[in-house]
Amino acid sequence: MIPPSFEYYTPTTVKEAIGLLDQNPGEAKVLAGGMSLIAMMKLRLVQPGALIDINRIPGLAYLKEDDQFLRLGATTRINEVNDSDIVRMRYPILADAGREIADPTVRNMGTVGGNICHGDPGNDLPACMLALNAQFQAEGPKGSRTIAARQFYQDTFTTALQPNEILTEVRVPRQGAGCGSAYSKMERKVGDFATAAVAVALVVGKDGAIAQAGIGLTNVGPTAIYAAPAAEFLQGKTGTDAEIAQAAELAKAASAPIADNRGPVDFKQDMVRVWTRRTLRRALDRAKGAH
Amino acid sequence: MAIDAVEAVSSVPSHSVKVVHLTVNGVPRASTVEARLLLVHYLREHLRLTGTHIGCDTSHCGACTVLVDGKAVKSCTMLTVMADGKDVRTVESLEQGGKLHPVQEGFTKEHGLQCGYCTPGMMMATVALLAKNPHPTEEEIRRGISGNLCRCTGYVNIVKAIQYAAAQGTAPAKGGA
Amino acid sequence: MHVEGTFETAAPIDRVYALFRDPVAFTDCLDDPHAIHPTDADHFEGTITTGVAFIRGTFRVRGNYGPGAPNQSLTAHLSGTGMGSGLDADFAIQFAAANGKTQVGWKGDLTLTGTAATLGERMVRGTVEKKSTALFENARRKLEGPA
Amino acid sequence: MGEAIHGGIGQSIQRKEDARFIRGKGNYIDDVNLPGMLFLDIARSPYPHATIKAIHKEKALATPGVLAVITGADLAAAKLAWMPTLMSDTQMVLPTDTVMFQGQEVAAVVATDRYAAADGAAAIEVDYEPLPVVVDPFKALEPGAPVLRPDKGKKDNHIWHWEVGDKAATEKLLKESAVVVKEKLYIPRIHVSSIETCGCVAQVDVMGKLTVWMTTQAPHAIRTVFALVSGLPENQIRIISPDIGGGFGGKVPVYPGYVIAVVAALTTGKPVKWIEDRTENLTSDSFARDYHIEAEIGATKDGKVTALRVKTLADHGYTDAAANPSKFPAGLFHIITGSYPFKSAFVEVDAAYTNKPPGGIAYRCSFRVTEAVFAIERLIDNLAHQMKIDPAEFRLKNFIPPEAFPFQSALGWTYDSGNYAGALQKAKGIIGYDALRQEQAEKRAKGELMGIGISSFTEIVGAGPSKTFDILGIKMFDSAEIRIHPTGKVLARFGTKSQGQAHETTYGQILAEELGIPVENISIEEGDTDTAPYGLGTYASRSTPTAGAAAAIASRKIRDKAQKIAAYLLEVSPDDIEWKDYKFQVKGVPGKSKTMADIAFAAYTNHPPGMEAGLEAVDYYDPPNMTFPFGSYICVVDIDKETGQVKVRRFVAVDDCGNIINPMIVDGQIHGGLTMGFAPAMMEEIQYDPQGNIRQSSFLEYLLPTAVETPHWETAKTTTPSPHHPLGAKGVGESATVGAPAAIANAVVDALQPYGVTNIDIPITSYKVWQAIHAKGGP
Repeated sequence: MIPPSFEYYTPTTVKEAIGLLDQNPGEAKVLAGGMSLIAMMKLRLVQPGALIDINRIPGLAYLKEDDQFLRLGATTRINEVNDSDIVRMRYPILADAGREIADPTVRNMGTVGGNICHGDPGNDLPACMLALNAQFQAEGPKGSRTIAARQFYQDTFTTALQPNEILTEVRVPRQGAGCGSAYSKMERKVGDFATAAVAVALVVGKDGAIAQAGIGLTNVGPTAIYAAPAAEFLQGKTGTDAEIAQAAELAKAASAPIADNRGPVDFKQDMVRVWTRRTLRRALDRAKGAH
Repeated sequence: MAIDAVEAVSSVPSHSVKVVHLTVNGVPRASTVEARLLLVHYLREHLRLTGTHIGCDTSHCGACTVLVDGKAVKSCTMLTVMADGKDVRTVESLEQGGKLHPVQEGFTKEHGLQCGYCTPGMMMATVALLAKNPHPTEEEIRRGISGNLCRCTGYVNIVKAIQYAAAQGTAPAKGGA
Repeated sequence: MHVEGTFETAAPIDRVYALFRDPVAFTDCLDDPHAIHPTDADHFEGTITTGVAFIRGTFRVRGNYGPGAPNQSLTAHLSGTGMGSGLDADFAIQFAAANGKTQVGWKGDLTLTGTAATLGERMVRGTVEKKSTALFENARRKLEGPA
Repeated sequence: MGEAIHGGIGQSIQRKEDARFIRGKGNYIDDVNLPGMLFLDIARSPYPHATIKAIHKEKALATPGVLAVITGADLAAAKLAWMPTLMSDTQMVLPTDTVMFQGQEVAAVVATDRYAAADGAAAIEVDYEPLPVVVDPFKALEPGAPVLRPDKGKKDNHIWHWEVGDKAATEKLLKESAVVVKEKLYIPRIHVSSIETCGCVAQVDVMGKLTVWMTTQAPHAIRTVFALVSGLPENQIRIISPDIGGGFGGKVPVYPGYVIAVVAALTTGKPVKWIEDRTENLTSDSFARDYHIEAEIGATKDGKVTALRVKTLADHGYTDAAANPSKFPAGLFHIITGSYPFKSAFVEVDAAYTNKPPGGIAYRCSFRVTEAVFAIERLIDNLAHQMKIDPAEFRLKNFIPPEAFPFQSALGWTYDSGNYAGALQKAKGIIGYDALRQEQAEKRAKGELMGIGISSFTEIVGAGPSKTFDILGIKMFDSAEIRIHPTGKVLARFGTKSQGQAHETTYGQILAEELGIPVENISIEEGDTDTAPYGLGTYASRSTPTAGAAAAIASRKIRDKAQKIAAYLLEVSPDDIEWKDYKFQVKGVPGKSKTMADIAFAAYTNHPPGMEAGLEAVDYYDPPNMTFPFGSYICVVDIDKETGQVKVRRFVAVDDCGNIINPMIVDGQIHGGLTMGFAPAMMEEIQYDPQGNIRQSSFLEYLLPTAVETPHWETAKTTTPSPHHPLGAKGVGESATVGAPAAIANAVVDALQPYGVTNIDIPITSYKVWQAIHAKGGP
């Protein structure tokens, strides 16, 4: 399997990269880890006229936490997220997801930005970002703007990012006391796209009531799905079995899977229900442990 | 037999050819390559380092696993130009001065290979795994090599081979040996 | 994959029929880049570049008009290959005049084979609906616009 | 007996071949690199069934680096557009007018390198007229179905009907049986997916000699087929099978790409390489299984099996290219009476054409034995469940007893030896069967799903005796040629071809044992038709039963001559010499002896007057019977009721493959075989949608198990030698692949007994289990 020819550019600044995107409208693709893009090019499903390799831009690979956010640079490798003590301690949802993305070798190349911008409903980080209510920093010819994760995913392989924009930073609201998050992925084997996967981020008050809830779903719709009704339902609830079961039903209702080799629609919807229930319980236990 | 044939013409657009400088198994290399040239083809066909294999073409099987700056990557899904300026290690670098790498020893002593086709990639993934986690549990080993498919061994003896290497202690992955 | 829809336009039925019976005018309603030319009264060919977001390729297409009755109905078949895939579509369009307006009802059946079908399954379905709906919406706008 | 010879039979010595593999110095097909070598790539059909209106080469020929385009029309001019299959059917090399399956070769592009060739193949433009597609073999046989092979003068899609056994007696016995269980089982189409795909390098030298390096498990048979198809003299054809990155049967057939590459080499005068990519491998190479089985067995009221009846529909794709022995269109499917003394049995198989690629047996299985074992072992479990008898107890009650061997099966096989109860009792002991049943009862009371499954299989390998086994008329013997050099070092060559089975090691161990020469002094060669003796190759677990036997017999021929030389050197009569402790000794005078090395030297320097010099022998071994390895496997599964996810908790495999040459290597073969039994039971399947699109065209969808999904195998042995094999060995490569699926499926069905489930077709996906549970009201 051989990719078609393309022009290859290695900008050293974000500005230069944006310029190159501007000069090749409709032709250019940003190359980060390349784990999805290069495979699709080898299958000749994607034939970009130009690849803009952003791996040579200094300062795009980082993971740091300030009092507001966990900040992830676009070219931060998935394994760097998995290996971070900050993530393991306060953002377990990202460690859960990171361990389930592709396989350990692919995760050495795969990037946070790529996983988020590719727009494949099977990518695992988008649902986490929806649950965590993350923000994405985008740079374009007219400067920079912030896009809420919950406004980012428009359709399969289609995001709010303009063709001449580059995602530079992912901002996850700082998780602290009372925060509990988890990601569960049902897959046929290591490296598969999810049959169904559920991301949950909760903030539980000292009174034991859920102050904030976020629920994201992977690969059960044209994009990653934010299950708003389920999340809103949980506001103020303490997370009894009945409440969690109810939220799981609402998440199921929010899913819109298609039948494929992983199973038919009714099965996938039921898996959304089951895994939402289980993941909510895990997140709730973690939140209680975080007080 | 009469078949339609022509003289080969050859022309490539300017920005689709690049000069790369990288170190392969300790040897500095400078090469002019097509931007689309996959790292695995650069190693196998330009440098004739044929120990690195191609199995699935889509980054699922790991037969093409090599180390780039000490990290295991699938060279069938990486462009040679992406490795510009980096240190690449292949299976050919494991044996040093006639001494087998503990991972090579483990694979033969524990019968961790049969047809041998996945073995170089499997061993390079193992070198990276042990560099990160020198004393993995069986569960950690099985997860650690889950990016590499073997069709012959059923993995039982590969796990033993890796445990053997871990018991010997291995050099840091960066050196590859 | 089956798609269908209806629309109403103030344009007179003969003009509506004429638009869909003209392969160039009809395919000009596609949002995707294309170059279609007639080869005789009923047949046409050319290229259409289409896909899902950045997953796109150019298809070599050949088409022809099938049985139909002027200002009442027409059928068209389109078949092409590209991206290691095959694309076959059959359209059936009904026209009816009602209180000075023209009712248009359309049905399409699309079959994908090859790479697009085997690898693209997770992506293709929604797109086909969007594109065909857009095709006829563009036709409606064109008819409402200046003749 | 004194001290064992180093590397003799029964020793777990390390493998010779590892020395190159662990250094990345194997020589696989894509490593073959010749000066001026060109590369060939193939354009393939997106349509499963279509008429080719036109093939436009212009853009391909204009692609930088492209030298030539080859189409079916070009081949037809040389009468090479079609080739015969091993089952006397015909297969397209390149189509002249019609494509029959998605992914079929349509045109080939020859270029200066593989990148240019790929661009050229992508630039080939073809005008197709789609034709109606036949995907379902049952629909294929309905009246009015589109006829796929009018070129063969066919009026329907029925290929052949085959039957064996006593129909009337079987029906009578089933009627009289107190209990009869019946089940429909689909053994899905799967793909062997060796990690190395197929490929070749074809070269024609100035003398007009054709050399083809290719991924083949049967180089000699391939040479003969090439000679017959191309008309080239066989002495002008040399097939070299280099190191092979896994075969498992997928590298037995002749694929169109090989033939096209040869044509390209002949026409360009340059060496031409063709290497498949994974999608080409999955969509066009030989498949396995695809058997729709309807089976029923009966038993008396006290639980003794009576009769077996099986009706099967085989989906062969667009041509019958199964690599079976010629006289066995359904392979050895009639081993289906398994480990049980059925009084009567009747089996019939019908084969149908569909718009799919050809094949049939290429998945580590000796000719349809997996289908047979799966069917009988699944039904035995269902019968036990229905009669409320523990499945282990039911088997022990019914097994063919050890004293009954050699045993004549109801369908005509003569089983050589067996101790079925011994293997099952050992497996029960290792896994703690009774305690597990206890745990299961407790779990069931709590509503938890745990299952225990057994498979007590009987294999049939070592094809085969010349009276019944041939391929295209060539008898299925195999061969060994041994030369001992003056210094006592050995070069031996074989007609088989290792693909990971370590022939260089195990054949060496047989020779070490038989010749009394340490294994490090023995070199083994295979795979070059110019040097190795003719043989049918390595598949169907036949190497040890055939070539292994040839190694022993040829060694003994050498010993006979050596004994005479020893007598001459020791100045006694040959009758006074005995072969003892790996030496020729004068009977009763242990001090007076000669080693094989002494004799080898004498054979070239001081051989007896009247005797010809040298010390070598050849044997073409024609096995008197098949060998019948067996075993008992027990699998324990836990099931997540809500998600349908199945976890194999434990799997114990007790195998009996007769005497063992290298225990370490045999265990490795069993581990691999078990994994290739687990894979189709739980994960792998090739499916086609109603439009004829393949649904698994890459490893993203065709699911090979990783180390994470694969269970931790537990293995053990019993030893029941084959009475007719010179070493008492039986062969082992495929036993585990054949035996494992039923154990896993039985465990799942056992777990689902509370839901009254009698069958879940493999692969057992979470969805199928979820569905079975929900069909009965949910968890």
